[in-house]
Amino acid sequence: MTTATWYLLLGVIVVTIGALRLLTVQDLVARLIALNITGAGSLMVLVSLAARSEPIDPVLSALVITGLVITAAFTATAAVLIRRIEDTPDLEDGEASS
Amino acid sequence: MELTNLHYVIPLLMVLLSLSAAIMIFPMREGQTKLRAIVNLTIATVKVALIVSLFPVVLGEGLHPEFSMSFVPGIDLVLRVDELALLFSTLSSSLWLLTTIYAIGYLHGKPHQSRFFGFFSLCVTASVGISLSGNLVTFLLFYEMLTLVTYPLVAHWGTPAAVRAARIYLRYTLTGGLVLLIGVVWLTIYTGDVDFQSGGAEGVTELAEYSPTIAIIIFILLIGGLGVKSALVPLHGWLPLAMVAPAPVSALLHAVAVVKAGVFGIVRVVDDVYGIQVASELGLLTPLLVIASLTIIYGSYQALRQLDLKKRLAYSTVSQVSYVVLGLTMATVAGTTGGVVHLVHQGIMKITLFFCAGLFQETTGVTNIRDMRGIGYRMPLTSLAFTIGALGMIGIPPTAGFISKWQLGIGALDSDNTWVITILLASSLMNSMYFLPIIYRMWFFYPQIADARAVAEPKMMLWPALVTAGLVVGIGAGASIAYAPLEIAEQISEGVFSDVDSP
Amino acid sequence: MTLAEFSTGALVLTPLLSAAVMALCTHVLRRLLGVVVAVLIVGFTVPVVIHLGSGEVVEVDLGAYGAPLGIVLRADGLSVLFIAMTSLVGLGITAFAAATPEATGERIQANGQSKTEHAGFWPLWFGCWAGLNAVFVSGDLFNTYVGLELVGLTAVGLVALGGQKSWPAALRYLFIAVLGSLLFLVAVGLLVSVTGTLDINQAAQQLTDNPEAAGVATVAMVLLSIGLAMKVALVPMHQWLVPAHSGAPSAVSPILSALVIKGALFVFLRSWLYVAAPAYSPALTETSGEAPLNVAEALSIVAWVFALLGLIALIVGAIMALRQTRLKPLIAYSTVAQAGYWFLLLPVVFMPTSASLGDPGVTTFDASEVIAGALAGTVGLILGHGLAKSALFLTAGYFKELYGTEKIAALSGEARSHPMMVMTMGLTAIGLAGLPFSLSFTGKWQLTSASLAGGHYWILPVIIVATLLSAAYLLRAFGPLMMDNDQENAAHPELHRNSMPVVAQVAPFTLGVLTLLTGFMGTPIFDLLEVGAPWS
Amino acid sequence: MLIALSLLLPALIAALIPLAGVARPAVRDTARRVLAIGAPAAILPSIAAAIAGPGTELDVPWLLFGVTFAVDTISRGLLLIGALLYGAALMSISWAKLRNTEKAFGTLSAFLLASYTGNIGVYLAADTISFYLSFAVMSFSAVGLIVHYRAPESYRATAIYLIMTVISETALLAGLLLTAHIGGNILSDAPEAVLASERTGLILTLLLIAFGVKAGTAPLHVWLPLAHPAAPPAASAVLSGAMVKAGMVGFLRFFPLQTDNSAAGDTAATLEIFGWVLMILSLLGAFAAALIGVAQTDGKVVLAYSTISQMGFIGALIAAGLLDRTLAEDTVDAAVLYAVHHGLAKGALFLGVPVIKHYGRGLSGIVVTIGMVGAGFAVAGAPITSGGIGKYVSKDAVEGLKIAGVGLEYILPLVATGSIVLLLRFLWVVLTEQRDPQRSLDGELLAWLGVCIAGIVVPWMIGAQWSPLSLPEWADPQTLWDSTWPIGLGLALGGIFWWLSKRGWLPRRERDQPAIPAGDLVAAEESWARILQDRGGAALDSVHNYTGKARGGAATLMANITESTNASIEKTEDNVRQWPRFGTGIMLLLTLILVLSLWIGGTG
Repeated sequence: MTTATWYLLLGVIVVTIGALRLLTVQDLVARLIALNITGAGSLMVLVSLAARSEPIDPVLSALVITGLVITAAFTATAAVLIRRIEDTPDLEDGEASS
Repeated sequence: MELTNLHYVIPLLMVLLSLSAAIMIFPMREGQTKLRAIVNLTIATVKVALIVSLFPVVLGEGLHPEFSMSFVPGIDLVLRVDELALLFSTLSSSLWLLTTIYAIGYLHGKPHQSRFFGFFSLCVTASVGISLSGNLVTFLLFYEMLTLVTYPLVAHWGTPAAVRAARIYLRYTLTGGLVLLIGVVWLTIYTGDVDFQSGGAEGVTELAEYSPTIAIIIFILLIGGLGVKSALVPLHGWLPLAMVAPAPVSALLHAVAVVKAGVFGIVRVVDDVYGIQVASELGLLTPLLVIASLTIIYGSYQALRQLDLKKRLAYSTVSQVSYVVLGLTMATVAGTTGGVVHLVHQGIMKITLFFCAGLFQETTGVTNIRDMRGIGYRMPLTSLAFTIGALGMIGIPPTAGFISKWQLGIGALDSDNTWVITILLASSLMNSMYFLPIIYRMWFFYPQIADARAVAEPKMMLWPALVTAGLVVGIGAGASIAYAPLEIAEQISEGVFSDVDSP
Repeated sequence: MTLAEFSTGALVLTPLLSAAVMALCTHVLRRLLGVVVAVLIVGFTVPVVIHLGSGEVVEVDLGAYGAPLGIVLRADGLSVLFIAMTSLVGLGITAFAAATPEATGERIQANGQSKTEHAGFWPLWFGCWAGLNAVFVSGDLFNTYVGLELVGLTAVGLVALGGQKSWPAALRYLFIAVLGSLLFLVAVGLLVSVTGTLDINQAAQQLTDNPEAAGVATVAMVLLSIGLAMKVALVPMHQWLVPAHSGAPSAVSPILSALVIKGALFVFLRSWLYVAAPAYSPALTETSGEAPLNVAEALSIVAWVFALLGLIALIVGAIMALRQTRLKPLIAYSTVAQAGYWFLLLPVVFMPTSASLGDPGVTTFDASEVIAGALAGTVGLILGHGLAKSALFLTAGYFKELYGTEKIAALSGEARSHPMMVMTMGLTAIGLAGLPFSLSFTGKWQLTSASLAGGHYWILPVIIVATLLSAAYLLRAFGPLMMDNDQENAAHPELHRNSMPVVAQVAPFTLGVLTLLTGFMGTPIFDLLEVGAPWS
Repeated sequence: MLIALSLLLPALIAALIPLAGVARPAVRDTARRVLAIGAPAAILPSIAAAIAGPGTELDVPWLLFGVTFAVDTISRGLLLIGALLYGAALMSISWAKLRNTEKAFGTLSAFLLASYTGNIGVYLAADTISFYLSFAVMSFSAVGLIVHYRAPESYRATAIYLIMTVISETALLAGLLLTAHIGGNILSDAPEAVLASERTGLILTLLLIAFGVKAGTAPLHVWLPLAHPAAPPAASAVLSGAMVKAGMVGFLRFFPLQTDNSAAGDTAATLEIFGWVLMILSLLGAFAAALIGVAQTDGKVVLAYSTISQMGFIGALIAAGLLDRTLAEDTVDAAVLYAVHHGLAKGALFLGVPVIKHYGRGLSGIVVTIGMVGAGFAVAGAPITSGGIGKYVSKDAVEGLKIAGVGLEYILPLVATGSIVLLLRFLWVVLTEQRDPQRSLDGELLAWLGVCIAGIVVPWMIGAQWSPLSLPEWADPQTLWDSTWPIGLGLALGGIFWWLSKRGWLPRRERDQPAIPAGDLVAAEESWARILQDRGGAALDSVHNYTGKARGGAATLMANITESTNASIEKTEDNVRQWPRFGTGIMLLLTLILVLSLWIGGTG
């Protein structure tokens, strides 16, 4: 068990927990946070995968950086949407209405 | 005579011409009646001329002009004019010309004419495509196309009954079409293009040897699929309902388009895909013969029970169309001839009857048989045409119906299934039972209603009926003239049996 | 740089740049620019298609770093078909949107009045288009990921254009899309860690040469498949689709249904057929004899699971569609159903074995032809769906813009007043149900025959049931339009606006006609797919 | 050429009469009048053809399956009398005053002409197809003759006639198919083919039904006594004089009477049985018809029964030929000759019915009475008359055949006895009827006179010139006695009846109510048919009800199942639309797939 493998395992656990929370929670903000956690976990998986090889895989590192950018983008979008939804009273979790 | 380039193009041209009519007609405004009529009639006439121009080439020289293009890798779309295609496409294009004239008269002053004639032309396109198809895939495509383009025609009046009938029609025919599709796909895997060839397509014989079970299943799928349109009992349920369609549509449905397409397909499958020999070796013909017989009797019986003229005619179609299948499945030269020639004869006779039914309904509002007393005094020419058509259906010489019945009878006797002749006789007896009283009532009773004066029979509708009635007698009486349907049918059936020892 | 190579790059960059420019333009200019760029993109598609037609893949090495580090754009047969479809559909949608700006979305103004035209539409749409093209031409998994994200984010934005009611749907879509992307990202990471490359072709080669990678590759395939299936809305991951697609503005729904899900689907197919299949499908590895059997089995299990989900999708989607009373949800459920078709090929690809294949005298197929046929069939279905679905959504949108409603009952008798639109609906119904002469029919034909040749007889009832069900729900939408109510008694909907521009009719109609015309393209599509395919 | 003209000319006129309807009313009426008056001329080509004799042929290879018509020994005489009878009938109606019921001027002429075309076609046909064609044309045209007056009894008669005709046509088609199938397409080969067939019995039975209906063979005769009184007298004349002979021609053409090969084994037995059946039916018809006929109160019904009786006589001749095929050659000729005579004499009687009515007084009355009595005696076969010749040659032909120990030649003359009784009854009925005011000389009278004269001349001519049979020497007392005693017996019986009824010892009946209804069996058959229809209809209705209900039930069941399935799917959909449930589902799926693939991948 190298450190990288430990980190890999940890990443997998974080992803799992995040995804579980993401998929089961009703509150929108909580869901967004769960999504972020999942994202962080998966990036962690990637980093640890990159760290397993010597030298560190530049390709995977590039992936992680891109992933970070994208995470920021979707977090912003989601935050805007959540804000709007919660500003509109009758839309408060209008999830069930199709 | 050699095939020129023109000959190769003619099959494609036949299809494209009808399609172009549709494309031209759809955008027309309702008021452009004349223009629509001109486009319709010109193209219909040109088509008849084109197909007639092929008579000497195909029948005289035995050449088969064909056009082909790739559909998916390994599978081509083929349009080919062989004898059977020639026979059927001549029938469809000439009856179409007449029906178009009739429809112009029929729809005069009614709404949605552009839509009607547009789909009408698409229907022709599909029908021509069906008749000229050179292989099973091409046939299937046009066959399905026919299903779809007929839907708006059946639903044309837009009444709840019409829309319902159209929906049921689609339900039946789409299911049938899918079953057919499956059969075709499956067969194609084994043999590539299933090219129509007299006496059986290449590869099918090998398949029948390799796995008779698969060959039988595929045959059942094919016939089961085609049986829906050809209204084999118990797949006929849609046909009597579809008579809510406008009269020209009913005429077409019963005479050359939908029902005929199904039967034509059965002819193709039995004659040109499996070949009569292979089919009979697989033991497939006798069950089909039994089904056809049942259909004949059941259709006649139901026809007897109907009091609505169009319904009676519809059930009569169920019965009559199965004569074709009956003829094929007897596996004799005379029987096949009878079946194939009945394909044409039934079309002409039935279209006459439906033309007349439409005339009666349009001019006097009569739809029930009980109200037809003395209608011969009021609409003598229509009644005359109807009488000729009905006598043809019964099979009284010198009408075309007699020729079919005689051939089928001889075919039945030639085959091992002599009991079939009782079916034929029972059917013609029942035919008499449901047609003779109409004729009798028509001519030999005085009209019941007070205002029994003669009514004006609309000329555009009357003439087509008279022409087809004339054809019923003409084709029957002149059955032995060169290029008459009987001769062509004989040529076809000899081709089918050419490499088989006639039983 | 040849014209084809230039065009390949331009296919991505043009919409991207124009999206940026559009964000700065005025309304009228945006529309004008949109149409111009759409035409340009179609123009760029042509040389690429022509180049592919000659049998060679277009490869553009941006910055000349070379794989695995550089950005490689590679357009093979699969790419170019999706590009072509996107270009055609995109042009149609652009034309519709330019002609009816109201269809682009709803925005609440400062005074509380809602204004039915949204500035966001144009940049988002072209950004989305750029993302799609990027996914299609990307030669490596990294760009694919970026493209997918671009598509996903813009699509969320597009859904949100629908106004208040569509925000929850947009948000839900966002969660699903991002989760799917993350799963995909992790899968890519796994693949890279065992193959050391992002390049798709190289990765496939690495997996073939390197049997030890199989275990990780399997996990990667599972993650990736689930992630992408979420974006494609395969049952049971379809819950986001219906509200998103039916709630979106009239011009957006066709984008989502016809194009956006195709991006994820493309990646799905790319991964299974171009990465996994060459390495693990017994049919393709048989000759080299190095097939890691257990991996093949594991993957075939996954394949079966997805095919089964596809089957369920076909039925559930169709039944739900049957029970809708409004056009747009019906069409959205139809997408759910149709998505089922696209997964049926997996077992065929991974297990094309049957007795008949061993008998060359009787059958006309061999294993690689089965795979090629199944893919060609599926692609035919996908492209046919794209054309037909966009036309159908545009038609529904047309009615919605005109009457303010798309309730089926309210549209009864439309065959009289809008024959062209009803005709379009008829054409698309043919296309969606997969009846001749539509492209979907050709696809269905090839899929069925390939499956049968591969010994997969279960496809027969599936095809029959699916086709009948789709015909049933389409007819349910279509039938009432044929009703001919009396002029006086007609419960005719009140006009929402006085008239619609002609283009708004012509655009969907053209797409509808294309649905049929492309039905004759079976052979060219098959031939194009062979270009750059690992089995050819 | 002559044959073509014989067939086409009447057909053409028959077609032109209705077609004139498309013209303007004035033109139409004139055209119809001219055509109807000119119609009798249509028979001339046939007479020429008959005189030209055997060798006159018409071959039309393009018609139907190719048809041939020819004049031969059988058809020659019949053609002649057919032509004469139809000519007379056409003449008598076309000059008749238009009555109210005959508004459709020319209709009757047209139907007569059409029927004529078919009728001589049947005589002349030389192959099965042309035979069937002609037979059908004749049979169906005759409907127009019978229904002519549109009175309730004519509708009833027509209905019965139509039913019988359809049965006949169907049986004929079956019989002809069977015959043609084994090579009997040309009529001269047909008897051989029938004999060679494996189904001789079936073919013969079918043909017996087919022709028996036309020829009035018991028990298929039922339409005759209904049709004759219903139809106009001119039509009855041709029905009885010419059309029933078409049935006889059918017998002669198809039954294996003159074949080169004799039957052997089973076929011979079949043939013998069939011969006896025909013999018994014929004799039954011959005698029973006389008995029933006497009980009738309408002159034309009496005549109809007389026709049945006479056709029974001919049937017996044919049966004799079948039973003893050495006699066949002579019986055929005798049958033809007898038919020739009977046709004319019966025609004269029928045509005479209105003549008596219209001219039965004064000077013309005497002529008419003489003519009618003469024709009556001719039918009965009194010496010197044409009937005498017919009876004589027939008796001659069957000599040697015994039925139950009695020679057929002794039985047949008794038919004459029956005939004379019938004819006495007829004369009594018509002569006592009310007579209309006298009319001037017109077509009706001329036509009748023509037929009377022809009745005297033509059988002689045919017998002497065209028939190979030897004619009777009336000077020979034996011959004279042979043909006189049956007549005398009949007269005596008639006298006894008259005397009995005069004394009131016979039950008196109302004029319109014959003891046995006209059409005898048909009344019973009609009531059976009605019962069958009612019962059967009820049974069928219940079957349809049941199947309809079953179908409806199945449909409802299916609909319910579909609905509940769909509803439950929809419910599930609504359920999993909640985010947590949706998410859980996806998680489960992901886990499932991962575990499954890893497990299999790991263990495999």
